[in-house]
Formats: sequence, structure tokens, C-alpha cells
Amino acid sequence: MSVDFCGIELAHPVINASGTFDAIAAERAFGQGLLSNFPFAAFVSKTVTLNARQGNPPPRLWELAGGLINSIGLPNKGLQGYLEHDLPQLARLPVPLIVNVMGFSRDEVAALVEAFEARDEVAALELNVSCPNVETGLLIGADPDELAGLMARVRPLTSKPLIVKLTPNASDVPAVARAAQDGGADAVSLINTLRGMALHPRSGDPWLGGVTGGVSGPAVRAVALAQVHALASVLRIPIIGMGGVQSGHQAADLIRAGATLVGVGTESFRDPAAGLRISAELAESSVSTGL
Amino acid sequence: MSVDFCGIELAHPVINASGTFDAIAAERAFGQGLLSNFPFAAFVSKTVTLNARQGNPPPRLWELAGGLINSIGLPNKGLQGYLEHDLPQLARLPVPLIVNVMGFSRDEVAALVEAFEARDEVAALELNVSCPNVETGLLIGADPDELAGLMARVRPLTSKPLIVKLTPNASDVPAVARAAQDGGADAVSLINTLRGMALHPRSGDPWLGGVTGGVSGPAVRAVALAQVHALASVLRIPIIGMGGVQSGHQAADLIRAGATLVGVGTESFRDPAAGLRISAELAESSVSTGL
Amino acid sequence: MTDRRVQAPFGRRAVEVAACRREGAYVVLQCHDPDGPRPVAGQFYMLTAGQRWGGGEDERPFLPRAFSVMRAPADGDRLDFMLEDVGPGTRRLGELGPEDALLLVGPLGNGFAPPRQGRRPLLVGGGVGIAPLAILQDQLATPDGTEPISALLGFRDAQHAMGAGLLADSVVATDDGSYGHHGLITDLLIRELDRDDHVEVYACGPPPMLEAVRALCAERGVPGQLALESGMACGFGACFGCVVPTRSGYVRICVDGPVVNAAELDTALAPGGGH
Amino acid sequence: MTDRRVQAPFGRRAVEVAACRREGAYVVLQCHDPDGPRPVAGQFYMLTAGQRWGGGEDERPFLPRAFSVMRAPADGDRLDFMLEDVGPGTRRLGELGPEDALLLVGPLGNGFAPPRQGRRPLLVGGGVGIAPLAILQDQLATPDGTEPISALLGFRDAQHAMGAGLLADSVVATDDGSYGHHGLITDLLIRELDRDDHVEVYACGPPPMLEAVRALCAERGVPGQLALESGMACGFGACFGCVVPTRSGYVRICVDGPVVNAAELDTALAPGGGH
Ligand SMILES: Cc1cc2nc3c(=O)[nH]c(=O)nc-3n(C[C@H](O)[C@H](O)[C@H](O)COP(=O)(O)OP(=O)(O)OC[C@H]3O[C@@H](n4cnc5c(N)ncnc54)[C@H](O)[C@@H]3O)c2cc1C
Ligand SMILES: Cc1cc2nc3c(=O)[nH]c(=O)nc-3n(C[C@H](O)[C@H](O)[C@H](O)COP(=O)(O)OP(=O)(O)OC[C@H]3O[C@@H](n4cnc5c(N)ncnc54)[C@H](O)[C@@H]3O)c2cc1C
Ligand SMILES: Cc1cc2nc3c(=O)[nH]c(=O)nc-3n(C[C@H](O)[C@H](O)[C@H](O)COP(=O)(O)O)c2cc1C
Ligand SMILES: Cc1cc2nc3c(=O)[nH]c(=O)nc-3n(C[C@H](O)[C@H](O)[C@H](O)COP(=O)(O)O)c2cc1C
Ligand code: FES
Ligand code: FES
Repeated sequence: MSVDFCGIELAHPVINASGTFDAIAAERAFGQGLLSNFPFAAFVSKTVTLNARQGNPPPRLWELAGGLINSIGLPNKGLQGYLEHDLPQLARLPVPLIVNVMGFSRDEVAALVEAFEARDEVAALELNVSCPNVETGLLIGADPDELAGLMARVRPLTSKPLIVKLTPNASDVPAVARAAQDGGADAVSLINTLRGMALHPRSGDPWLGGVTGGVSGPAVRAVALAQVHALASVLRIPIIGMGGVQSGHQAADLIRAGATLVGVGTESFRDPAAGLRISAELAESSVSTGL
Repeated sequence: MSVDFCGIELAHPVINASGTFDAIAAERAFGQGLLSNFPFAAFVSKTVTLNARQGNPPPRLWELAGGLINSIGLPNKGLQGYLEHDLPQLARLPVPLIVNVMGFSRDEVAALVEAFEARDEVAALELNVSCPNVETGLLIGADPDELAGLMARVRPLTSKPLIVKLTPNASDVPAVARAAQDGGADAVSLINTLRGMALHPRSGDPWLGGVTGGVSGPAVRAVALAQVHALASVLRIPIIGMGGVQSGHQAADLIRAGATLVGVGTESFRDPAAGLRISAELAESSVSTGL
Repeated sequence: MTDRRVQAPFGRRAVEVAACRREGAYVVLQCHDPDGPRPVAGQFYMLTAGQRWGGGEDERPFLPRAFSVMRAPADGDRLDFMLEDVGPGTRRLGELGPEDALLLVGPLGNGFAPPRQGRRPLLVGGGVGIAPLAILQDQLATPDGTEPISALLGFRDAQHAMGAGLLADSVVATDDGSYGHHGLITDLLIRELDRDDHVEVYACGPPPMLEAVRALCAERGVPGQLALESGMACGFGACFGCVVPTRSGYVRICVDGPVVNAAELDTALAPGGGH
Repeated sequence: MTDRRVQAPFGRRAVEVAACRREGAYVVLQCHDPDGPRPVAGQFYMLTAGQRWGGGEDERPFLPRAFSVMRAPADGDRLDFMLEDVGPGTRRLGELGPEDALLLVGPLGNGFAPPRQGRRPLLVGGGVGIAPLAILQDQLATPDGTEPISALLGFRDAQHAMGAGLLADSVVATDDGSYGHHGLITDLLIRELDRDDHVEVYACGPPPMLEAVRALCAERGVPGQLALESGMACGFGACFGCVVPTRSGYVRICVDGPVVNAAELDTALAPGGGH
């Protein structure tokens, strides 16, 4: 089951989805047991922004039938905090490290990319483009031109593999993905969460502190499969497929639809070792299906 | 609970979602029982196109956890068939009739709108814009300019209320909705289905005859609520909210988020009389919440 | 075909399970339906368990499931269904016990028509497809019960062939020869047609069997009525999901079937999806 | 605070339910956990029923639910939890019976620290929040059991007050006066502090109670350890969903709690959402 992903050798095709596994906190909770059975073939960090962020006010979670709406709001220590506190610890993980970054302007993204280009601990970068460019007001990941502009600015700054994490809340995801590829992306990953909302059962006000949030989990699986499938025929570069994966069979579906790697997110909340189970099931189904 | 909707007096705010209830077939199945307890305050017909369509090859359905993917493919008798066979029967229903139409060019939509403008049996028209304009290649409902062009062409052709049924598969639904309003729409309805897909559990090939389909039911409810909420603050015209409604409480949520009417779709498959139950529950919760 | 149906009360009603028992490889689910009419053989019901529908494997079932009525004695309020466990819905229904709630919509669809003038009914069933033939036997029986309605029933093996006990008179074939004739039920049909083809064939079963029956009827110029299956979401014509191809295009078998004339089909093989 | 925790085995493990019984308005769920370590009082577990998690009302529960361990005798493998039925998850767990499978992750989070030098522990619990105080009583007890650990417990009414039987020594107050002191548990806390405030307060309960305790501790300059609650998706720091505001910003109470020093909070009232 070992996979070559943009020149990085991975033990199997299952990685975590950004923001759904904090290896440092998990090590506090599970200790050595986590490290000796690390559930993912690569570790993707939660989105890092240039400046530290507190994140959204609670409540941040709403449970759905087969899913979850989160409005976490990208809390993180900011670039400096990450470099000082997190990177040294994450560098000790037994798998390659992929750092997910987001910026609200091309300069911000450029600063992040340059900083991580300088760090050997980092195997690859993932650009989270599910946010507006504050200078143009356009959602970077929903607009092919906006993304092309960003790629033109940051691609030259790094020789590490650059993954573009696409938003599913776009009219024409294939057009955005093509812009990523044409701009020199080494891979794309999708889907990020779908915009969703819930009201307080009694007061009728928005439940989430952030008013709206992102839907993940089984409820979005069919949408993820359709979007991965739609890209498979238009892209040359590899795809990291994610969205609602709970089993090896569902991971295999994404691979059949065109993904090279599969990301596991919400399912890790139900079982911290879900990645282990899913990659084992996938290995088994691959043997039986000859995938 | 009676509601004025664009000048049409409705007994309560619950109507069917287009394509999820065939009153003529239901009358064959349930007879007089349907007509004397008609579950909706208005009846919305399945999408009518200029020419007859066979629809997609089967299989057309895939069940999800709390949802359904359909690739029905808009089968219908075409405008002439509808006028001859369906309209006379639908005119006998005890509630106002809303005809949902779709065209692959502005001329097609114009021809449909003109034909129904001439029919007194029709209380209002709903434009299904979840399709490409074959002349420009653009998805009409995902592109504000495309929709503005369509509205400019067809709005002058009818004095009946014109509802624009929006697609949720768009980067900026509020922008599209504003284009509808600015173009003279009397209301908007949403959400249509989310693009989704499933693979055959054994062969791994796409399950649906149409390859991809549309996701509906509880799995899309949180997305529907977020989209209705996003429009409430940008529109003056009324909103018909739909997507996964199974109870009066959920209907009330859509109304709190900004909807005037609520559409029930997939839930009618589970219980043909779901509309009755939901409007009764809604009436009760309205009394208790003073909605 | 003109409608051969009894109309259903509008909406979904809760009824009580009377019993649920194994019959070989199958489950027979019996309930009381005091508020529904007596159905026509060949009609079906959409069933949902009153509890825990929405849970289970992969969190399905979500939609109701279609089942032919297997028996509905004219006197009384009982409805019997015959289930084969093939997935989460049939499994959940098979777990129901006495007094559990069952939600149903029906009777739905077009049932079987009486045989054309002077023709002897010949019933051909395969697997769980024998269900509608049991009630058909009841409804075709002469008042004095003198002329037995013959039924040819095919099964995978002896375990499944125990289902044949649900019909009155039957000749059985099994694929593996573990019970009755070793071979296909269409072998027996050919024999019957060779003997006397002044019959009207009533068939229900897996698509390959139905297709073989259809082809035989066409070849011999014998009228046939086939009860088809297809994935359904609603059962009352609302979703357009259950279509099968016929000579006049796609038809929804929940309203223009499930019983269709063999002559209307080019094939009885279910298209795509691998049902 | 430095970690006061026992680490959990990595992953979710299936254990067997030993018993599930009512205790007044509550349910006590007991299981055997042979493969897990003995937890520190104040730690919690994420629980999922082995079956039918994903079904039920509105098709929730989907995520695991957090429960403080209520008792975990040092000798043996038993873990006890105390549940109040407030929704689909607690209802489903309360339906479990002997030998049913329970899936758990834990022990998780930071437990209670021993009292600061020379201070007498004073336990204050409200409703189902008394659960972690039961195991805390066990763990604080002197080896000879001579010095009882006093606990002040508040409940809605007598029916709920039956939960007090789960702790050794306690003084009870009820909101409606149907059992014990008629009034708030903080009335009793004030009395205790007036008598002798060389104590360390350990509290768990509904937010308004915790806030009153926090304010009292601040006023009297008494150290307090509060076990907080918040909606959780994961329980091990993965989702960032369970944050509460502290003087040093939002902290995830599943890893930097659930026990926090009262002095770190400006308020113990849960923000927004109406928990
Ligand atoms: C008119 C009619 C009458 C019938 N009468 C009977 C009867 O008397 N007795 C009886 O046992 N059965 C009968 N059936 C068939 C019965 O309805 C199905 O076996 C039942 O719906 C299966 O449900 P399930 O949840 O158990 O299995 P499913 O999981 O629904 O699997 C059944 C088949 O559906 C497909 N499938 C699998 N997963 C999905 C999915 N997620 N979405 C869509 N399709 C999927 C596969 O082809 C699978 O083999 C009848 C069907 C019809 C239409
Ligand atoms: C560290 C910790 C320890 C705990 N210890 C105990 C204990 O020992 N005993 C005990 O009984 N409880 C304990 N709890 C609380 C327990 O976890 C909750 O009561 C439980 O999760 C409720 O689940 P439910 O499905 O029964 O109810 P839910 O339906 O989840 O309702 C519980 C509350 O969540 C909110 N809510 C309602 N619907 C949703 C939704 N869809 N998504 C998100 N939130 C929603 C509402 O505020 C509601 O009042 C503890 C919690 C924590 C964090
Ligand atoms: C609680 C939570 C936090 C997330 N945080 C991030 C994030 O920081 N950066 C990011 O790119 N994606 C984030 N995501 C999106 C996931 O990486 C993933 O794209 C999405 O959840 C779909 O996968 P799943 O259904 O397996 O969870 C987050 C998702 C969840 C549920
Ligand atoms: C089987 C099916 C057929 C549909 N056909 C149409 C259609 O013909 N025209 C249309 O505008 N919407 C159609 N829709 C979309 C619904 O009108 C509705 O927007 C969507 O299903 C969301 O509502 P629900 O979750 O309550 O089903 C269809 C939906 C389903 C499930
Ligand atoms: S099952 Fe819905 S139309 Fe036939
Ligand atoms: S519950 Fe997920 S971070 Fe605390």
C-alpha cells in the first residue's frame, strides 16, 4: 500500500484532514501509544495564519444526523508561535509533516510559504484558500483568476510540494482546480466543509457563536465523491480526497473516483485511531478489488 | 396560518418542492382521499421543458444516511403534452398551481413563460435555473449576469408572480439572488439539490445511470438553512425555503431564518401526507413560539 | 393497461405486527390493517419499521421499502408479507415482533388482471418473487376450490424452497437440485407449455427468470403478466425513480406496474446498477 | 496547571456493560475496563453505545458523549458513570444492559489536584455534577478512612437528591425543599466558609452554581478547582470545539480541563448557545 505522493514516500494512502487532529494534544492524552501506532501516513497541521487567532466564540459545534457543523474559526498561535512551539514537537512525529497555511492577502500567504520553505522539517505545504482576499473581497478558492494570481505570487517561493485545498462552496470547482494546476500546484485536496447552519432548538437564534459554520462527516460524503470525480478527468496532478470517510470501503470509493490519498477528518472525533482502522480496511479491500 | 404570497392567498405556508409530488399519479393511488386532504397549500408541478424528455437511464436513486441522491433527469411530456394532458387535471386541484419551467436558452424559457402567461389555471411560475444556457455554456443559476439576461428577456412576458429557483451549487448565491430580484423576480426558492455521487458497492462504477445526481433530504438541511439565512438580509422579496424538512420545527427554523413559505420534498417519499403533518406541527409551534 | 388496483387511504398509517416468523430462508411478517382496504393480488405496500428506521448499517434505511402483499384473506384485516434479508431494510423489518409498530402506505400499484377468456392461469415464481403468487392463487381460486391453480416455483436450494409451502399447489425446482427438479424453473415452464399452451402466464422473480419467461411467452404467443421490481423511493409516482424501459419508453412501475404485460417489454432485465 | 492525568490507551476500545440501574432521577452505568488504566478523579471518558449510535431521534447521536468517571475502585477493572437523561445520547446509554458493548476512549483530561498544603478539601456538587466528586472522595480518603471528606450536594428535588446516596458523607440541599436544606447549595457553602475557610473547594455542577462557587472563592481568597462542561466532539484536543473563556484566552477543556483553577476564570457561565 505504500504510495509516492509528489515525491514523498508514504506508508499508506490515509492522512488526516487539516484541523481534525492535534498530534500534540493527542500525545498528551495518549502518550507513546499514539506515536508507536500513528494513525496517518502523513500529518497535516491545523491551518496556520500569519498572526495568532483566538477563533470564534463558543458554542462552536452542532451535531447533525451523520455529521457536524463547526465554527471553530481557525484558532492558532500564528506563524511565530507555530515555529517556536509546535514545529519542534511535530518534527518528532514518525511521519512526514504537511503544514496547512492561510492568508488574507497574497503577501500574507507569501510570508507563510517563505517561512516554511526554510524549514527542513516540513515535507509539503497545503494552501487553505477557503477565505476571502481582503484586498479584492473575492473568495480566493471560488474564483479561478484570484487563485491564479495567488499561485503566481507564491509558487516561485518554494520548491516543496504545494497542495491547494479547494472549497466545495464554488460554482465551478474544476475551473478553480485547473487554475491551481496551471499555477503550478503539485496536488489539490478536497472537500473542505460545506457552509451550514443550525438554530437554537428553543430560542430560534443561530446556535453557533460564529453564526454559520462548516458541515463535515458522512452527510457530505456524496458531495465529496462527486467533486473528486469531477476533477479526476480534468487534472493531471494528484488529488487528496476527503469528506465523510468512515471506512476503508469509502476510502476506496474516493480512490476509484480519482483520489491518490484520502483524508480522514470527523471520523477521528468518534475514534482517535480511525485512521489506523481505515487504512487497514483499505489495504484489505485493495487486495480483494485489485485497486 | 394563512399567508399572502405574492398576492396569492395560501391556507398555510407549506407547499411541495418541485419534482417530489405528482398529484395526478397520487390521485390514481389515493383517490378522493388526496383531494379532500390535499397536503400542500399550493401545488408546484415538476419541471416542464419545451420538448418532451425521457429522463436519465436507471438506476435513478441512491439512498444515503438521511438522504437520497437522484438522477431523474427531468422527464416530462414537454410543453404541449403538459398543456394537453396535465394542466386540465392539475387545474382541478383544491389549491393554486405553480408551474416550474426550465429552458436551455432564453428563447426556450420565453416560450414556456408566454405559454403559461396565457393560462388562467396557473397562479405563478417558478424558473428552474439549475441548468446551463447551451448558447453560453454558463450555468444560469450560478452566474448573476447570465440570470440577469434571462430575467430581462422573460420578466416582461408575464404579469404572474415569477419565482426563481436557485441552485445551491454556486460560489455566491446571494449575488445570484440579487440578480433575480433586480431582474424583477417576485420571489426566490431554494435550495435545489447538491451535486452528489455514489459508486456501485461491488463494481465501483458510478451507481446512477446519470453518473452524478442531486442530494436531498435531511443531509442537506443545514446547508439549506445557511443559504436561506444568507439571503434574508440581502433580499426584499419573499423566500421559499426547502431542503430536508421533516417536521414543523424544522419548517419553523427556515421561517425564522427568513423564509415565507416552506417546501417539502424528500419527506413526502417517506410519507405521502407529510405536508399535512408538517403544516399542522408548524401551526402548533407558531402558536407556542408566536412566530 | 387500465388500472387494476384498489386505492390506498391517503398517507402513511401505523399498524400492529401480529407475528414475524421464519419460513426457510425467508421471513413472513404479518400485521393487522383494520383501516386499509383488501388489496388486489400483485399490489404492494411501502413499509417502514415504527422504530429505528434511520439507524442501522451505514445509518440506512431512510426510505420506506416496497413489498408485494403475499396474503390478505378477504375476511379479516390481516396482511402478510414475505421478506428476504438482502440489506438493512429487510433486516430491520425481519426483527419486528408482535405488537411492534409497522408504518405502511398501500395498497399501491397495478395488480394482476384475470386471465384472458378461456385461458388457464399458470403461475411462475422465483425466490421471494413467489410472494404475490400466493395471494393470486387465493384470488383466482374458483369458489368451490375444485380447480387448483398450478404454480411452478424456482429456488436456489432446499432451504429457500421451504418458501414453497406458502402456496397451495406447486411444482418446485432448485438450482442445486437439493429439492425438486434440478434446474431452472423455465425448464418446467417449457414442459408445461409443450403440454398445453392455452394458458396465461403470471410471473414474478429475479430479472433473469422474468426475462426467460418473457422470451418464452413471446416465442409461444402466450400472454404473460410480469410483476417487476425496481429501486423505489416513494411508491406512488412522486419521485420518477422506479422506471423500467418498455416499448413505450420509461414507465414508473409503482403506478404503471408493478404488473406489466410481457408484450410491452423488450427485456425484463433490470438496466444498470447491478440490481 | 501541569497535567494531572493518567494517559489513555490510544484509540477507542469496546468494553462490556456490567450493569445499568436507576438511582433516583439518574442512571448508573457500570462497565468492566480490563485494558484501561485506573483514572484520576475528575478525568472523563468519551462513550458510545456499541449498537444504534447514529439512530434515534433526529438520527443523532453521531458523536461520542463525555462523562466524568464517577467511581473506579483501585482494585479491579470497574468503571462507573452517572448519567442524566437530557437527550438522545444519554437516553441511548441509559438503555444499555449487562453484556451490551460500550465503546470508550479514556481516561481523558486533567483531573483534580490534591489540596494545597494544610487545606481541608470541601466538595460542592450540583445535580449530575456530583459524579466526579464520588471518585474524588475515594481518592482523597485517608488510608484509615478516619477523616471523612465533606460534600455539599444540591439538587432540584427529592427525586434527584437520591443521587446523593452515591457519595459517602454529604449534606444535601434541594431547590424545592423536598429534601434537606431548602435553598441553594451555596447557602451551605457560605456557612461552611464562615465556620472554617482553610479549605480547598472542589466543585462540579451546572454553570450558575459553578459561577456562584467561583465568585465565593474569589471573594474569600479560597482556592477552588472547578470541573467544567462544554459541548465536545472529540475529547482529546482534536476539534477545538470545547473551548471556554479563561483569563488566558479560550482553552480546550478536554485537554486543559475539565478541571481548572477557579482563579483562571472571570466567569464559569457557559457562553452562548444556551447550554
Ligand atoms: C413492487 C415491489 C415488490 C417487492 N416485493 C418484495 C417482496 O415481496 N419480498 C421481498 O423480500 N422483497 C420485495 N421487493 C424488494 C424489496 O423492496 C427490496 O429487497 C428491499 O427494498 C431491500 O431493502 P434493503 O434495505 O433490505 O436492501 P438494500 O440495501 O436496499 O439493497 C437492495 C439492493 O438495492 C441496491 N442498493 C444497495 N445499496 C443501495 C443504496 N444505498 N441505495 C440504493 N440502492 C442500493 C443493491 O442493488 C441491493 O442489492 C419488492 C420490490 C418492489 C419494487
Ligand atoms: C467533561 C464532561 C463531563 C461530563 N460528565 C457528565 C456526567 O458525569 N454525567 C452526565 O450525565 N453528563 C455529563 N456530561 C454532560 C454530557 O456529556 C451531556 O449531557 C451529553 O453529551 C448529552 O448528550 P445527549 O445526546 O443526551 O443530549 P444532547 O442532545 O447533546 O443535548 C445536550 C445539550 O446539548 C445541546 N444540544 C442539543 N442539540 C444539539 C446538537 N444537535 N448539537 C450540539 N448540541 C446540541 C443543548 O444545549 C442540550 O441541552 C459531561 C460533559 C463533559 C464535557
Ligand atoms: C472541527 C473541524 C476543524 C477543521 N479545521 C480545518 C482547518 O483548520 N483547516 C482546513 O483546511 N480544514 C479544516 N477542516 C476541514 C477538514 O480538513 C475537512 O476538509 C472536512 O472536515 C471534510 O472531511 P471530514 O468529513 O472527514 O471531516 C476542519 C473540519 C472540522 C470538522
Ligand atoms: C426525486 C427528486 C426530483 C426532483 N425534481 C425536481 C424538478 O423537476 N425540478 C426542480 O426544480 N427541483 C426538483 N427537485 C428538487 C426539489 O424540488 C428540492 O429542491 C430538493 O429536493 C430539496 O428539498 P428536500 O430536501 O425536501 O427534498 C427534485 C428532488 C428530488 C429528490
Ligand atoms: S417509486 Fe417513486 S415514482 Fe415510483
Ligand atoms: S472536544 Fe474536541 S478539542 Fe475538546
